[in-house]
Formats: sequence, structure tokens, C-alpha cells
Amino acid sequence: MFADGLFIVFATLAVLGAVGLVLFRHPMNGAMSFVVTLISLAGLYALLSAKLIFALQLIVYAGAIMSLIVFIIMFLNIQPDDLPQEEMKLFYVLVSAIVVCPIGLLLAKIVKSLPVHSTAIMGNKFGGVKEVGLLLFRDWLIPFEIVSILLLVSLVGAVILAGKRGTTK
Amino acid sequence: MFEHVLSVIIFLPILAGLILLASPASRTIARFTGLVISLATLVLSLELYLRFEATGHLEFVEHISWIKSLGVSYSLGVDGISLFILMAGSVLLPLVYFVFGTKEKGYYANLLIVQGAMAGAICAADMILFYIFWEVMLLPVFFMLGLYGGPRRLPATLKITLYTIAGSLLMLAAIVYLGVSYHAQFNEWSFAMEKMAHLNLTGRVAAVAFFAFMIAFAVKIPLFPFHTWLPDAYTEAPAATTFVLSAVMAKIGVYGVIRFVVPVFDLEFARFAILLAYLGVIGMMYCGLAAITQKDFKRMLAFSSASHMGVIALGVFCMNIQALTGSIYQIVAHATSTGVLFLFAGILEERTNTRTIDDLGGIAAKAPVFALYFAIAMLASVGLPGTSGFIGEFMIVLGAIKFNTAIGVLAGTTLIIGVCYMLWMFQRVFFEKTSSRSEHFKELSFTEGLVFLPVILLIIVMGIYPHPFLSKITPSTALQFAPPASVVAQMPAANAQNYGLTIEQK
Amino acid sequence: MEQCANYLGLIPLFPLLGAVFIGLLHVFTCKRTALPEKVYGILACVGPVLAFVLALKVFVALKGLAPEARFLSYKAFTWFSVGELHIDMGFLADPLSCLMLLFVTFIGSLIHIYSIGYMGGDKNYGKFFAYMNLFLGSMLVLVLGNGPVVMFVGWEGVGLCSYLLISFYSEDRSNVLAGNKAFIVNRVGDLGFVLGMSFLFWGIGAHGFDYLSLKANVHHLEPAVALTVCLLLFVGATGKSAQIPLYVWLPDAMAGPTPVSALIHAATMVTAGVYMVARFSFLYAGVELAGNIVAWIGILTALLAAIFGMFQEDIKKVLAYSTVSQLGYMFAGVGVAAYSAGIFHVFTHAFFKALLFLGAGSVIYALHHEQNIWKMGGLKKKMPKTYITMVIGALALAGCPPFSGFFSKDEILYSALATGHFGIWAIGVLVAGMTAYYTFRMIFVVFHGEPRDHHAYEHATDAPSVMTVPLIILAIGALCAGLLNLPGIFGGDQVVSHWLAPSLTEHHPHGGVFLEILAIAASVVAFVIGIKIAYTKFGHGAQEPFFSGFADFAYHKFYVDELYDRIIVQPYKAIGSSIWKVIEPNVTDAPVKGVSRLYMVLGTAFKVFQVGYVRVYALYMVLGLGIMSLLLSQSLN
Amino acid sequence: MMHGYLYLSIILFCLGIVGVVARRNVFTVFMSIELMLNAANLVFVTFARVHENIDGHVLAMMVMAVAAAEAALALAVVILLHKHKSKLDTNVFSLLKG
Repeated sequence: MFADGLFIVFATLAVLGAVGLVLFRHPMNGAMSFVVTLISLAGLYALLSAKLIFALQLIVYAGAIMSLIVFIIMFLNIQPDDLPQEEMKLFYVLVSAIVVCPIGLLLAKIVKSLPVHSTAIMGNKFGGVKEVGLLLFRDWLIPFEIVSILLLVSLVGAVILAGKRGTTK
Repeated sequence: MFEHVLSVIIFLPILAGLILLASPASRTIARFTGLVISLATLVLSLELYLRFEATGHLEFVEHISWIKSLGVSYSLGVDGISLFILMAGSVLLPLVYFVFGTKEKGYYANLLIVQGAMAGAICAADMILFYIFWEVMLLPVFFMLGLYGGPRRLPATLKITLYTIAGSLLMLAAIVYLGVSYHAQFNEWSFAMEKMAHLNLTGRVAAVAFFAFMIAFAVKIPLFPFHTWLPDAYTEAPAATTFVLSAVMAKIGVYGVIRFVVPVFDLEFARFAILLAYLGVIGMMYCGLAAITQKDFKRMLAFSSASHMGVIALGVFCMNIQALTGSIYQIVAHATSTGVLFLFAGILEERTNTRTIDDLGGIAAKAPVFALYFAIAMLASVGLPGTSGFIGEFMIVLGAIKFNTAIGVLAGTTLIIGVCYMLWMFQRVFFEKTSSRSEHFKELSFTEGLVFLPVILLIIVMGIYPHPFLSKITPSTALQFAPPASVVAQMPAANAQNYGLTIEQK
Repeated sequence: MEQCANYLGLIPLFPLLGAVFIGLLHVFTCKRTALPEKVYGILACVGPVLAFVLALKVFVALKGLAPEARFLSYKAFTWFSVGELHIDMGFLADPLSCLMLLFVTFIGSLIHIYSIGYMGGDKNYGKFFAYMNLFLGSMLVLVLGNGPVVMFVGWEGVGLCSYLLISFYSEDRSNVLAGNKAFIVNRVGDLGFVLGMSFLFWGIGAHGFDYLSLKANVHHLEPAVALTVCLLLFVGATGKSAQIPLYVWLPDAMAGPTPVSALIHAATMVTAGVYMVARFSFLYAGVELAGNIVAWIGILTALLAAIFGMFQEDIKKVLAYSTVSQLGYMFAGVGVAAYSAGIFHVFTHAFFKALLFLGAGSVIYALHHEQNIWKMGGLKKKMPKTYITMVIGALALAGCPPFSGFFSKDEILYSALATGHFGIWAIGVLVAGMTAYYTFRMIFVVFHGEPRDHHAYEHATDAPSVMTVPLIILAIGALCAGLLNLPGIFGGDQVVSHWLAPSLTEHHPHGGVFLEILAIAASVVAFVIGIKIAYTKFGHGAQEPFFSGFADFAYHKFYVDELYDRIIVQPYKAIGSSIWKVIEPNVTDAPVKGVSRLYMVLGTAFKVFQVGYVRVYALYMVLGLGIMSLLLSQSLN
Repeated sequence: MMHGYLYLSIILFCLGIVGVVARRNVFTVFMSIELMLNAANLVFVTFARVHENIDGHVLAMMVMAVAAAEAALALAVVILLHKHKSKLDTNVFSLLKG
């Protein structure tokens, strides 16, 4: 029951954070509210016994990626005037919400048809660093290496792109 | 070594062309390379011709499995039908390097590639392979036309490219359809041409596939009303390209009909033959009529070529051995006559800087050898007995009469229509008073005269003594009309020709 | 005998080789120092003379055979063979082709010799003889060919030579146009020939497509097909032999050098049609309707051409129309199934018409290429040899007994009468009178009276002997050739007819002595009347008449050329230009242009959706996903 | 209980789509994409738990790696664009307009 209570809390926080992300005008506010979502998601991972992912979510996502984003936002020193004028924001949000509805409903329908399983917290043998690590380096070695190459490539790309002298008009 | 001669004939020019394109060779070297390679190909083809045994079946077969899961193979072979188209290409193409000596490197390189690709399309015994060569064939033409053509070359290039690609895509769809139905009927993947003949195709889909093939070939031939790319392309293309297009490439369209459509879609073909034959006849008359009022001699020759192709196509549609054999003979005759006429037109254009008929005149007095050669090629193209043009035309008309009297009579009018525009043009270019432009017309040089001589002699020899040539064709054409293939296969080649259609009393 | 058969291939080969040799010699030397004319002259005469000698040998050999087995055949090689179509390049000498062979080579040789003089000084001397040899070779192929297809080779070959020789003076546009006209009109006829051959082949050709096999199988041919074949072949003949409606090219063909007119357009080539009909006598004999059509077209052509001939002012045109007219007679002859009479007329006509043309050539040569008879006159004194020979020719043409033309023409008219074709006979007699009139009109105007152009007259003189000797030989022929086929009524035994009998399928009509005398009397009366009128009008000199009314109409040849131009040539050109100016861009190319336009329109239409904002593209994606989801969620239920 | 996680991931995913489609701020759009990735991750982890198979965790890690790479590149692009146009509005970049 405790777990269910936690789930409801985290879920509510995650949704609220996401709504905030969509609605806040300034990206900084959006980023902060997104961090809320990420952290609550980390909590949910913990509830799902994914210990490693829980940690990674906090360290990599909420820690590294978000700080990168926030850093860039601050780096660009965005003034309110730089922000796009979005007078019809709510209207757009409403319209896109309607458009998205069918997708969500379809997915919901699919989920509804699934059989119920327990998600009770499991013991030590699941989702720890050891288990995931063994799997990762035994069965997933090549995809793992490819992902590392991907990271390298994106690193080089980012350096080249961001380092370009702006040929401003 | 000789068993791979076909591959050598195909890939030697292609490789040489690609290397030339990649290398920084000068135009002299390019021309020399082209000349050597095409002469080497000619020698190999002659050897091939001499060793050809006229069994009626594919000879010099090469077979290597290529894409096993789909049954696609790299298989080559020639029979009496393809041999002559192959020979026409091999014999005629070296001329270009002799006649046009001052073109760009890319010109010669593309010429080599197109030669190889055409040989490939002619020899391919697998439909996928054929399709590949068929498409490769178009590329060099695209470049030669687009880069080295006349002032209005770009629209012409666009038109020919889009037209042919549209046609070939239809063909690709039809090839896939054939492969799939072969798999459905025999539970085995294959795209080999000879196996397709066993297919049992009926229904609307078969008719659609039939027309997909026919349209692809009709564009290439070109059959009326798919000919509208031809006048522009032939006129704007450099002389060698026009020559390649008219002398060999158009023939591959006809060849495709004989090779794919007739054996595979026998029912559909029999059903629509009369329609196609009318298209052939109408095209012949239509283009022949259009030719007479042309002011540009290259354009006139273009229309005349289209007109002749109508007759050649008609021969295929008549479904009897005389007409079919006549068609194949006419293919060679047309390649040697009209093809050479296009080369002569190129020479005329180069030396007088004009393509307008009215600007010329009196060239016969200035250049008797040139006029003599031109006259012989022209007479062959109007089908004068004693030249190669007559044999084919006569057999086509003969076969057409048997097929359908009305079509036969209309086909016969080619005798009149052809002679009208040709004489009219000959009169104004070669006879009459010498005009200012033709005043300084240079006679063919000694080398040029010597180079054209074999072709001119071939025109005459093929008209006077066609039997040796025909005896290589007839076994293959007889097979097309033979009842079950196994019966004929056991017979010696000499007897095969007697197994034509039974004689019908009119 | 076998040996002799082998000569057959050589007969056409000699002139053909001569043509190639002379042609090459000419082509390679004409731009540098031209060879002396003598070289060409001698070379040119070798071929025809050798051919003539061989022809004599063949004749002797044939004569040695029994009449019913009188044929020699020689197969050079298999020409082409596809399925049931099997054609040999073979030659056949039977009495019919042997007769043709003899006079073609004989007259051909004479005209070659004559040309040595006539063409002197021409810069294309070599070319001329190459063409002439080529012509003779083709003509011999035509005559000797053992089947219709081989004949067709010669048939087209002579047509080509005719074209080349008519446009020989090619700098002048009108000459080339005349050549084109001849070739194209001949091609119309050839179309008929080819179609006729094709029908014949699918009828009975599968068992061999040479004359002997065809003759043996002719009874298998269905009557309707036989009629079609006969008529189509006759279309070929009307083209080559200048009959209605395809006669228009022959008068224009006089643009060529005069020996050409003599050899090709009078003596040999134009009679090929008659020869062909006689060759197919086994076919025509079975189809009476076809024969009647041939005869009527022939005699109407004879009449029409005679009318035109009476009003011409060009000496060669007069002769040209007389040729057309005489050809009409020949067709009337073969049409009423009197094949030997028709061929006999071909034979005699070759002598006297060649003679007349060569004579006219001498006159033209003497007057420096003046052809208008109203600028001549009184040449009798200046050119006595030419005058005498030409009068002999004219008498033969007009049908004066005992000249050759009389016998052959009379034979035709008698056959028409005896087979019951009174209409043809009556027109024939009328034409005979007209022939006499226009022939002697020409003779009187040219040779009698006072000279009209004194300058030219002063310089006129008989031609050198290289030209007059052939004239004299031909004159002897014109005088005596008729005696070869002397009809029974004059005590002869029709040597030529009997000689030809094995080759032809004909039944000699037996009309009785009365009809024979009637025919002879009518011909003689017509001749006398014709010559009398000509004498009274032109015998003592006359001025160029002014034509009006019917005469003017006839002088303009009934405006047939203009009519053909209006109803055939102009529409043809109009269709041609409308095709590529109107139909090509607007009709046949329209679908292609339509497709490209369709793509343009569609492209412009879809451009609206390309707003350029990434999020809008994302919206499209979501919309698409949404639609798919809706569809999927429906199918899930 | 499993359904709760899945419904949550659907809601987050749809919110992500709404963010991408409705907003014009580059950062918001970018973070909305991250939101969608996270929604997917949640599904992976949920199913890993349900089936007791930790392959789902590995995949989630992969997604994180991709997200990191994407973040690096995307932010580089954002910097570049900001340098060029000094704007954070996606509507400014409409070179794809036909």
C-alpha cells in the first residue's frame, strides 16, 4: 500500500512537471519543472525495482543532461524579448491536445486489454548493477560499443557545430 | 578462354570507358583508346560470328549464379536473333572514332560504355541482368546528349530520359510480376528468359504486364505514338549518339519484343498483334509523311528512321517466320544504311556548319565519293533490290500480306513514302547548283573513304548474297514458331528452317 | 548445252562489272586529270558487245533443242530461303527471254557505240557510261531472271538507272525533278508488283517461286486471287511501261541525254511491262477479265498519247508520246491474249523507235541542243543520212507496209478483231492514223520546207560515222524486222510467233482470211489518211500554229500533270507539314506534355502544405498517426 | 498496478507531443522530446519488471545514451542558430517552405 501511495505521489508530480514544461513561457521555468518530472520518474524506477536505472536517471538525466540544458539556457542569457511571442499558446495547446487524443486513446485501449501483473518490489537478484552489467557486457556488447561510437560522433559533431564562426548577416 | 567471349565483349568497353572517365587522358589518347578497344571488340565479334553454329538455340552460354535466393543469375548467350544486332553494333561503332576525331574525352568514354551496355542487353539471358544493362545503356546517352548536343539539347535530353525511364519502370514492374508468377507456378525463383516461356499467364494482370513490357519497348523502338522524343533527341544529339541510338539502341527495343513478349505472352501477343501491327504501319506512314517537309536533314533522317522502325516492328508483329526473319535482317540493313546516313549527316554538318537542306546543293559535283556512298546508303534505306534494304522489306511485306491483307498493302506503301523524301532531300543536297556553303565542301579523305568502304560493301553484299546471313538467323526464328521446343532441339540445324508455319492457302 | 547455261549468269555480269569498273574509274579520276574519252568509250562497249555475243550463243543453243524443251536454266546461288520461301538467284533462257535478250543486247550495243559520239565533250562522260552499263546489266537481269523476285531486281535496277540518267544533267533542277518523278511513279507501280508477287506467293509459291514451278502450279490458284495478282502485276506494268494512269513520267523523262531516251525510254526498259505480262501469260490467259482490263487500258493509253503527240513541239516529246502510244498497242496485244503479237511489236518497236530517237539525237546534236521542231526545218539537204534513216523509222512507226511496224501492229489489230474486241480494234485503227499524222508532221516540219533558224541551219551537218553507222544498222532492222514474222496471208510462216510459242500460253485466233484482209486494209487506209493530212498541212513548210480550244487543251496534256499535282502531290505535302507542325506538337506529343503539366499543377497545389515550420510537419505526422490510430482502434474492437 | 505505470507513460508521451507541436520555443520543443523519450523508458522499465527480464533496463540505458548524444548535438545546433538569428523561435527557421 505504501508503494501505491508513493506511485500516486510520483505520478502526480511527473504529470504536473510535464504540464509545467509545456505551459511555462520561459525555458528556465520549463527546465525546472521538467527536472521535477525526471526525479519523480527516477522514483518510479525505484518502485519498479530498477536500481541501476534509478541511479542513472538521477545521475545522467536529472544530473548531467538537465544541467547541460540549464547551463546552455543560462549561457545564452535569454531576455524575455528574445522569447518567441506566443499569443495563441493555449489555443495551440488545446488543438494539439485534441489531435493527440486518438493516439492516446488507442494506446490506452491497448494497455487496457493487457492482463494484470504485479509490480511488487523484488529482491536483490533484479535490476542491480551486477545483473545489468553482466547482461550488458555479455549479450549487448556490440550495441553497447556502437552506442559509444554514437556518443563519440555526436561529441565531435557538437564541437564542430558549436565551434563554427557565425557568419551572421 | 573463348567461352567467356561475351563477357569480354561486354565488359572490355565498359571498363575502358570508366577508366578513361576517371583518368586525366587527353582527347587524342581517349580517341585512340576507343578505337583500339572497339576494334578489339570487332575482332572478337567476328570470331564469334564465325564460330556461331546456328543451332537456333543460345550459344556461347555463360551462367553464374548471382542472387541465389531470387534465382537471379549472370547468364549470357547469343542466338541467331541477337547475334546480328550484336554484330551490327560491333561493326559500326569503330567508324565513329575514325570519322569524328576531335571530340572531348567524355564523348569517347561514354561511347565505349554505351557499346558495352548495349552488348550486355543483347546478350543477357536473364531478365534482371537485361534490365540492368537496359538502364545502363541510357546513362551514356544522357550524358552525351546533355553535354555535347546541339543548342536545344537540354529539353531533348530531359524528354528522352523521362520517356525511357517511365517505360523501363513499367518493364521492371512486369519483370517482377513474371518472377513472382514463376515462383507461384513452379515453386522456384527464376528470372531466366527461357524458363519464362513455360509460364501460363492469363487474365487481366497478364494483359497489363504485357502492355507494361510493350510500352517499354515501344518507347525505345520507337513505335507510334511513343515516338515524340525521337525527332528532338536525334536532331540535337551529336552525330555519334544519333548513330548509336538509331543503329543499335532502337533495335534492342525490337529485340526485346522478340525475346520477352513473343515467347512469354504468347496469348496476349496473338490477341493484340493486329493492333500493334496497325501501330507499326501508322507510325511508318506518319513519320514518312512528316519527313518530307522537314527543312533540317538530320531531322528528316530522324523521321525516316522512325518510319523504318515502324516497318521493322511490324515484321515482328506479323507472327510468321518470313516477316520475323525479314525484321531481323532489316535491323542489320537499317543499321548499316540509316546509321551510316546519320554519320554522313554528321560529316555534312561538320563541314558546312548547317543542317538546313536549302543551304546546301551540288555536293555531288564537289565530292563524288561521298555522294556515291551516300547514294548507296540511301538506296539501301529505300529498299532497292541489290542492297540489303530490299531483302528485309520484301520479306516483311510478304509476311504482312499473309498476316492481314490490309496491313500488308499499307506496309507496301513504305516503298513509295521512303523514296519520296529521300529523293527530295538527295536532290536538294547533292544535285542542283552548288550553293555558297557547299562551295568548299571537302571530299572524304582517303582514310575515311577506306573506313566506310567495308560498310558500303556490306550493304551491297547483303543485298546480293544474303543466304549466308539468313542461314544463321532462320534456325532461331524457326524456333519461335516451332511447336514444342524439345522436338526441334533434336533436329540438325539445317532442317530446322523447314519447320515454319504450315502453308495457308489464301 | 550445260556449258551454255553457265553463260547465262555471265550475260548480265559483263555489263554490271563494266559499270562498277567504269564508275570507280570515273569517281577516282574525275577530280584530277580526266581520262581520255576513248578509254571510257571502249570499256563501255566491251560489256554490251560481249553480252550480245553470249546471247547469240544462247540463241544457237536454244535453237538446237526440241521446241517443247527449249529452255536453259542456270542457278547461280541460293538467294534467300526462309521457311517456305525459297528463292534462287537463277537465270532462265527460253524463247521469250532469248528474243528479248537478243534485241536488248543488240540495240544496247549500238546505242553505246552511238553515245561515244553523242556524249563527246561532256565532263561526266565516264559517269554516263557507268550508268548505261548498269542499266543494261539490270535490264538483262530483268529479262533473264528465273522468277518474279529476280525479275524485280532488274525491274528496280532499271528504274534506278532511269532516275540517274534522267537527272544526269543534275545542275538543272527541272531535270532532277523529272528524275524524281520517274522514280516515284515507278515506285507506285513497284508497289503493285511487290503486292502482286506476295499474293502470288501465298497462293502457289510455296512449291517453288520461279516461272516454271509457277506455271506448273497455276491451276491451284483460286480465280479471285489470280485476278488480284494479275491486276496488281499490271499496276507494276503501268508504272514501268507508262500506261494510264502512271504514264506521266515518261514525257518528262526526255530530260535525259538522247541515247538514254532511245535505249531506256523507248527500246528496252519501258517494254519491260509488256514482257512481264507475256512472261505471266500462263496467269493472264486464265483470267479473261484481267486481260480485258489490260487491253482497254492499253488502247486508251494509245489513244490519249496519240492525241498529246499531235500537238507537241519538242521533237523528243513527240517521240515520247509516240512511245507511250505504241506501248499502249503492245498492252492491247497482250491484253487480248495475243502475247506473241505484243512481244513482236516490242521487238520491232525497239528498232524503229531507237532509230527515231537516235536520229532525233543527231538532229539535236547538229543544232546544238535545240529541241523545238519549230526552230528546225529544211534539214533534208544538210543531213541526208539522218533524213533517210529517220524516214525509214517514221514509216515503220506509222505502219507503212512492208516496214516492220506494219506487220507487228497489224498482228495486234487483227488479234483484237479476231477475238471479238471490236472497240479495241476500232480505236487501234484510229490511233494508227493519228500515229501516221504526228510522225510525218514531225518529219515534214524538221526536214522539209525552209529553215526557220538560219544560224543553226548553217552549221548543221551529219554526225560522225560513230553515230551514223548505228543509225544505218537500226534502219535496216526497222526495214526488215517485220519480215521475220510474216503472216500467212503474205506467204510467211510467222517465225517469231512459232519461236515464242513454247514460252507463252496462247491460242492463235483463227478469224479467217476476210478478217485478216479487213484488218490490213483498215490499217493501210488509216496510214494513208494520216500521212495525207500531215502532208497537206506541213509538207511545204508551215509556221508554228497557235493552239486554241481542244488543241490547247491537248497541248497542255489535258492538264493531267496539274491535276495529279493538285490531288496527290500538294495534299501529300500538306499532310506532311501539318503532321509535324500541327499534329505532332498538339496531338501525339500532347499526352507527354500533359503529363508534365499535370506534375506542375500538382506540385503547385501541394506547395501550400509546405509551410516550412518544423512543428507543422510534426503536426502532419501526428495527424497521420492519429488517423491510423482511429482506424486501428476501430479494428481492435 | 502495472496499468498505472503504462497510463502514466501514455500521458507523458502525449504531453511531449503537445509540447513539440504547440510550442515555438526551441528549448521547450527540445525538452518535450526528452519527455517522450522518458515516457518510453518508463514503458521499458515497467515491462522489464513485469516479465522479470532486465533486457528492458539495458534498452533504457541505451535510450539515455542516445538522449545524451542528442542533447549534445541539439544544444550545439541551438547555439549555432542563436548565433545566426539571435532568436529562439522555431518559426524563424522556415527554409523548407516550398
